[in-house]
Amino acid sequence: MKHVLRLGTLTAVGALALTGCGNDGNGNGAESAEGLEICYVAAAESHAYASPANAAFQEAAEEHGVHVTLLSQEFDAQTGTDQLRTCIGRNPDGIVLWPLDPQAYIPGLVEAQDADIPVVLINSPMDEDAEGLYTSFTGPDTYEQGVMAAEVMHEELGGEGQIVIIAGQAGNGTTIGRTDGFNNMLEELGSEIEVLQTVNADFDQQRALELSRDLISRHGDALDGVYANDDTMARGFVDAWTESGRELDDMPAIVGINGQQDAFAGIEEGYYTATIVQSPEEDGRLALETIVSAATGEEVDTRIPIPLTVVTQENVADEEPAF
Amino acid sequence: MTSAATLPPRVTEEKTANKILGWIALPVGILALLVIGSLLSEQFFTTRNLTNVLINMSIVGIIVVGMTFVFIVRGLADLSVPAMVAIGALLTLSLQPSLGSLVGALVGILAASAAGLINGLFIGYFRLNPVITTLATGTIVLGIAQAAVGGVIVYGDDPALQSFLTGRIILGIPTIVLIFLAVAVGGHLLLSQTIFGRWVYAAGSNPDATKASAVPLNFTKAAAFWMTATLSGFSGVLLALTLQTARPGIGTGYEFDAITAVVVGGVSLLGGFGNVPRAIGGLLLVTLLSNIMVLNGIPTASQGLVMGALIAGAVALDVYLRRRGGAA
Amino acid sequence: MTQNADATVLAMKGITKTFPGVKALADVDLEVRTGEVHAIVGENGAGKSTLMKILAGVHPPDEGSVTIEGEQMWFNSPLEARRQGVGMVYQEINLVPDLTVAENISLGQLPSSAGFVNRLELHRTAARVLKELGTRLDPQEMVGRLSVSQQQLVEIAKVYASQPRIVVFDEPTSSLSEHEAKALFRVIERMRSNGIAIIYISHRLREVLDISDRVTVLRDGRIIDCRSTEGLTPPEMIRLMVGRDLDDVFPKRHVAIGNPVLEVAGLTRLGVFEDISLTVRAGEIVGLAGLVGAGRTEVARALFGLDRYDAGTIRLHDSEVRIRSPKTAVRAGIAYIPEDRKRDGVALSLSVKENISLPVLRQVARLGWLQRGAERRMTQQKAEELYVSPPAIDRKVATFSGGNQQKVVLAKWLASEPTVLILDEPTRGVDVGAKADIHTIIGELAASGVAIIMISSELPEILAVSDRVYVLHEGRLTAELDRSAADEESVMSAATGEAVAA
Amino acid sequence: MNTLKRVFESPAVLTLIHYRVVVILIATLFLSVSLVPGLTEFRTLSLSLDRTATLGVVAVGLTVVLLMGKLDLSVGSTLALSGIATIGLQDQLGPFGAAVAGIVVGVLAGVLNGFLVVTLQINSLVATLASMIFLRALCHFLTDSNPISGDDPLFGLTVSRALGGTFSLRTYVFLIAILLLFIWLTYTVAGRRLYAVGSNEHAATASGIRSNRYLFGAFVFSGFTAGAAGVMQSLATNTGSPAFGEATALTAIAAVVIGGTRLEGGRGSALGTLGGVLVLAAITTTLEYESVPTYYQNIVTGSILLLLILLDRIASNSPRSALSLNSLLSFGKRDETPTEKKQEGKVP
Repeated sequence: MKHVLRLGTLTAVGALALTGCGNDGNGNGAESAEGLEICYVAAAESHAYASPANAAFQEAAEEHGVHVTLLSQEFDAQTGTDQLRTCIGRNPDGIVLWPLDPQAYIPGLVEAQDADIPVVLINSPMDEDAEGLYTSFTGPDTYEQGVMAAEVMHEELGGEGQIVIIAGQAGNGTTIGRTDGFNNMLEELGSEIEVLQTVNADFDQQRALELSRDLISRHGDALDGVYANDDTMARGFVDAWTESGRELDDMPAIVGINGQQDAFAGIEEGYYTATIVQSPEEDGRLALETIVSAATGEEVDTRIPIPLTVVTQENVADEEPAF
Repeated sequence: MTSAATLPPRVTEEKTANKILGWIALPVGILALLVIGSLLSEQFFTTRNLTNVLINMSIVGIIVVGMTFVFIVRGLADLSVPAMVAIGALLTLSLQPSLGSLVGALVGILAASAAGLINGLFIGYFRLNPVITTLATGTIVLGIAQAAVGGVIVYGDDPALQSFLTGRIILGIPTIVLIFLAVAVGGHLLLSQTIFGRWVYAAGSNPDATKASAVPLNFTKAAAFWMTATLSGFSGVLLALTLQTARPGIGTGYEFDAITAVVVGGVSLLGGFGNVPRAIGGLLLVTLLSNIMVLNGIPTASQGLVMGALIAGAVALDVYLRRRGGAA
Repeated sequence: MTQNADATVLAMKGITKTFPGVKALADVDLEVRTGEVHAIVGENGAGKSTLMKILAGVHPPDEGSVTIEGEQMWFNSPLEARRQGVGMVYQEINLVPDLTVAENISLGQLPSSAGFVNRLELHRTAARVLKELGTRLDPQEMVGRLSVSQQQLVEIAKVYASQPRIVVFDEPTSSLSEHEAKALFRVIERMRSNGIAIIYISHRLREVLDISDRVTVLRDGRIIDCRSTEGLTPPEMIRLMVGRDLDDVFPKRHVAIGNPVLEVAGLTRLGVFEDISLTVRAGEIVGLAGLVGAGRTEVARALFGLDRYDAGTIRLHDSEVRIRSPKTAVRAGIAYIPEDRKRDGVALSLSVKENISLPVLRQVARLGWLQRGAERRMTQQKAEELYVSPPAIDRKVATFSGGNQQKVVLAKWLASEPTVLILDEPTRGVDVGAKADIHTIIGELAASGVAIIMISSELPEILAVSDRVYVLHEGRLTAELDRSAADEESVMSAATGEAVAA
Repeated sequence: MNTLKRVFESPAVLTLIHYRVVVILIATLFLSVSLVPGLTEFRTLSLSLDRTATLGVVAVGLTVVLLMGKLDLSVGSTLALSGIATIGLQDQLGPFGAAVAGIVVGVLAGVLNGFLVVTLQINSLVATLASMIFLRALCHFLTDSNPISGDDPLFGLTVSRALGGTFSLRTYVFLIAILLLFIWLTYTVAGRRLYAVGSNEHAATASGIRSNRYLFGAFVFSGFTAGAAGVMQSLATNTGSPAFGEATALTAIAAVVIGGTRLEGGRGSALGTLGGVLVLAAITTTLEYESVPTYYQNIVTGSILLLLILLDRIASNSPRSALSLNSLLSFGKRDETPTEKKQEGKVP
């Protein structure tokens, strides 16, 4: 059984160029990159994942001698669409965009194209409509993460059982990607797993804790598995489970995303089934390097994924937590 | 400057029926929810689930106690709650490695408390509009908190304290619920049994008469805001200790949750009326409702349809009764 | 205006109005002619305000008719009354501070075309009105920026702009200085010469004599006399206004008077009152008389620390105290029953108990903790002592009548066991029964050795209750009269500035 | 304390305080221009304005509500809801019909608020909190929490693209809205009456103005502008998202208050709101260009807000308090918190 999926390729972006490791810009981009102006529309500044990704981005930029203007959307796509235009207005050599919505940035991307500014999407994908409007999409794909989570869950439960989904903020791009990917993959696998209920806990541990108490009351021991859009919320469920007087050993299968430290600890102890690691540092660095390549006129692939690793008990000792 | 036309209509008798309605609406609502909940879901009327309701209430409940004082003193509302929760939580965990959990917690509460003094000074003594003042101080305080921790998640490392807080120490009731109940009882006693509590009512009911009665009006108002900030900070500390993680957005929405509870409890935004049990009753009603909706699989994001209608309905009933000279 | 000078503009006939428990007006007739200034005088409670409120459409009369230029009028609202030519200028200013003078003047009917304010017309109207009134206000100025007297002129201009046939001035000068009042008279003169009938209500008799053509005297809701002002003297007018024996209504107890408790010397608040010196002894009731706006309330507020004072000393029991706030006043043993009960007196949404104990919570508390039983006993006792009826201390004050609310205010302050008690209009708006109760209480307090200052606009009340009377006129003491020397005429002449204390 | 008092009573300081909004605006603009190279370039300026256009249009409506001494917290939810209507109804109504429908949704939201505040006499803070929660939930309910998108992503570009090298359409909408608001408030009868009601409802009613209608109208207008902003936002992004506008209400209130509108009603102006929006725009642009983290922006914005309301308070107590209701209320008597005085005139 293949628990470790080194993902370079997968379904949703099949139409695009599928392979490549995206590091080609590293060597020869460095000289001509000196002095480039890059505008980076980040998801947020105060966030467990975004902060280290941003930091890595900035660090890589310094190494290349690239100047970065960082705008933070604070998880508000509405702000982000405006910030994208601001970026275009500054006429930089390249733009890196962290989309929080699959659609909303398209008109901005059109303008960027008109202005001949290369755009690299970091971390989250956009709709098919946006294809051709950006130069490249680097980073993990939230949809892919959902897909991988579904595969792990499917295997862990032997293809049948009852689960709940603890999703992030309703309407948020990451939530949508990770949830849809999961649900669609279950269907594709012909899985008998039944999703009893989906709740939105806004990526908030306390919210997840409160909702999990109610979920445990409602479904209790009928639960075979829990899929949380991130490890923080999965942690909320774990706390609610022990709080209810139940044993860690009886814990339903838990699959989270992000590869947080405490998820790793849980996997080591055996009550946490799996998490999907994506490295924020790698995410940020890769996006910067890709945009540098694109801005210096090199050819870049339209899809440059960063590796996603499913961490289970088998490989937990070999992997590093993302944060 | 008072002229006849601006005076409220003189109320000469209390209508018993309305008065009774005003008092029983909340308990009846809670009772009705208990019945409905039991009918809709088997798991609802279990000790376990009802205990969960209590646990879920606890964190916001501590803030609700403070917000009740703000409402009764006619201070409108405190919108700086999320910021106070955040600094309480962030400081606790970021100081934990160097100073230990308890000292960290103390510093967290003190910091929120200090920020609350600023609220109190501006609103009580300078008489600035509370809504815009707390909006501004909240923005500033949260900004400083974010800048201080560089804007990331802070992890804690004190599972012992965590399990102590969430563990069921006495009669199967978790410590955190006991803490909340202690705060609620303390707040109730402060409001109903002490001189200060009486000042709060008087200041909200008629500030001029209160001032003319040699009551320190400015202090009373300032103290209500200081209390709310301190309790919010305390709530943030508990939140951080039970979750063992904290991030700047940790308190988002708590201000509106607290306002909702207080309003549904029938505490008047116009001041001078209400009490802590009522506000807690409002919180219980809201929490039960949310619990029932989750147990019955109603999508989380759509629950606001019911909540919004509940708030409007509760206040409309309150205003109606008040105009009839009932429960006021 | 086409009427000849003597035409009757307003005729009120057989007006009767009863409020619960009080017959405010009984069969009152009033006739006002074009181009005259018709004064209405009378004591407080004589029925002037009620009569004017009927004219202004605030209250409907029980009986009687109002005709304007021969046309029968039915007013259901102030707005309607104004549309039909009755303009009112009240003592209180009710303007929009954030709009300009011109806008305030035309607020009810802003000149417009297609929804746009016709600014030219707006300013033309304002300029014309202000000019006709002989004032020099800038129409573009924000009203909030004007002084009180200027605002009052705007208020008058606003009334004038609506082209009224009759304008009622209700105590227009009470908050104005002498100089400002003169300006006001010029305005009134202008209005009269433009053919408007003026009704003028004032306590300042000298003013009334100066400005009016005829004067109607009201007493106890009845017309006593209506005569030409010419040849009338203030003493005569005072006799007409008072003229009754009230000793039965206000029985006076005889109490042994002790040592001085409160000695005030040279108390001054700039621009409000000046050089006030008075002494109150234990068991003594001192009346503070004067017209509305003479500074009585202001002196009382300063003594209680609600307003600051700029100069002067206050001695209590032979030691000097500096009163900075109500708190220090209460600590020094001073209590003040405020004039505006609804604003400064009671908290309506709290219970009787909570109101009574408010200033003295420390007495019924231990370490900040209220002793419920003690509080209940104390307030119940006070409520009963003061005949609060019903003595249900848990009921909200809002559910009590005005008289009983006033008793609650009294109880509240007696609870602090003051040595000096200042009562500001303690019986205003109170029915007869409660009034008698309150007087009994005041008497009992004096008997127990409390030094009492009482402010009242009702002369007979002051005279009946007080052992000594100080009279204020425009912020200065004009007389100190012993009980034997004080009668209505002597007090009234001092209060109107007719006589200066010997 | 006395020296402080003397400082605040010196004519120069008083003048500065008096023109505080203008002073702050000039100061921020000056700082922006000196810190950010190329800010004065027309393109930058145009984009900067374009970014604030949506917020600005919302602020236009809020100005009127605040002028009446009320609050409207629901504008963000209204914005999202009308955006969803605009995108979601495009198939049925065509793009223009859908845009109109979006605005109608905004107006209906305003009617809901008017009903709650005027008819049911619920305090505006609580009433609009309720409708904020309700309308937001409605957005999620209608869309199943997924953003919806229109057929033609490029259709909406006209809204945000610079017209003939000048400003974008929505910038023009915002500027025209400010202009219309200015004309409305300053030159029309309705506008003057609006001030009258907001400043002294009693006096206004006594002058024959139907205050409740104006109050109701203010909420409807605020719903209308929030709806219009939602339409523009959704067209510009080709998306109707239930997550749009979450931060809009409080930011817009801050902008309006920075523009000198008093939360207690009666004072405020269209140009002030323009100023407030520009201050926020200048701060955002400057700090973003310098890559200053958002939380520092928050500290700066919050401090300016606090400073302005503090100055407003000082101005109300100073002799030069031309615009202050407070000074009027306190003549001869006590000073009183305006909040206590005015928050809810209706309910005893």
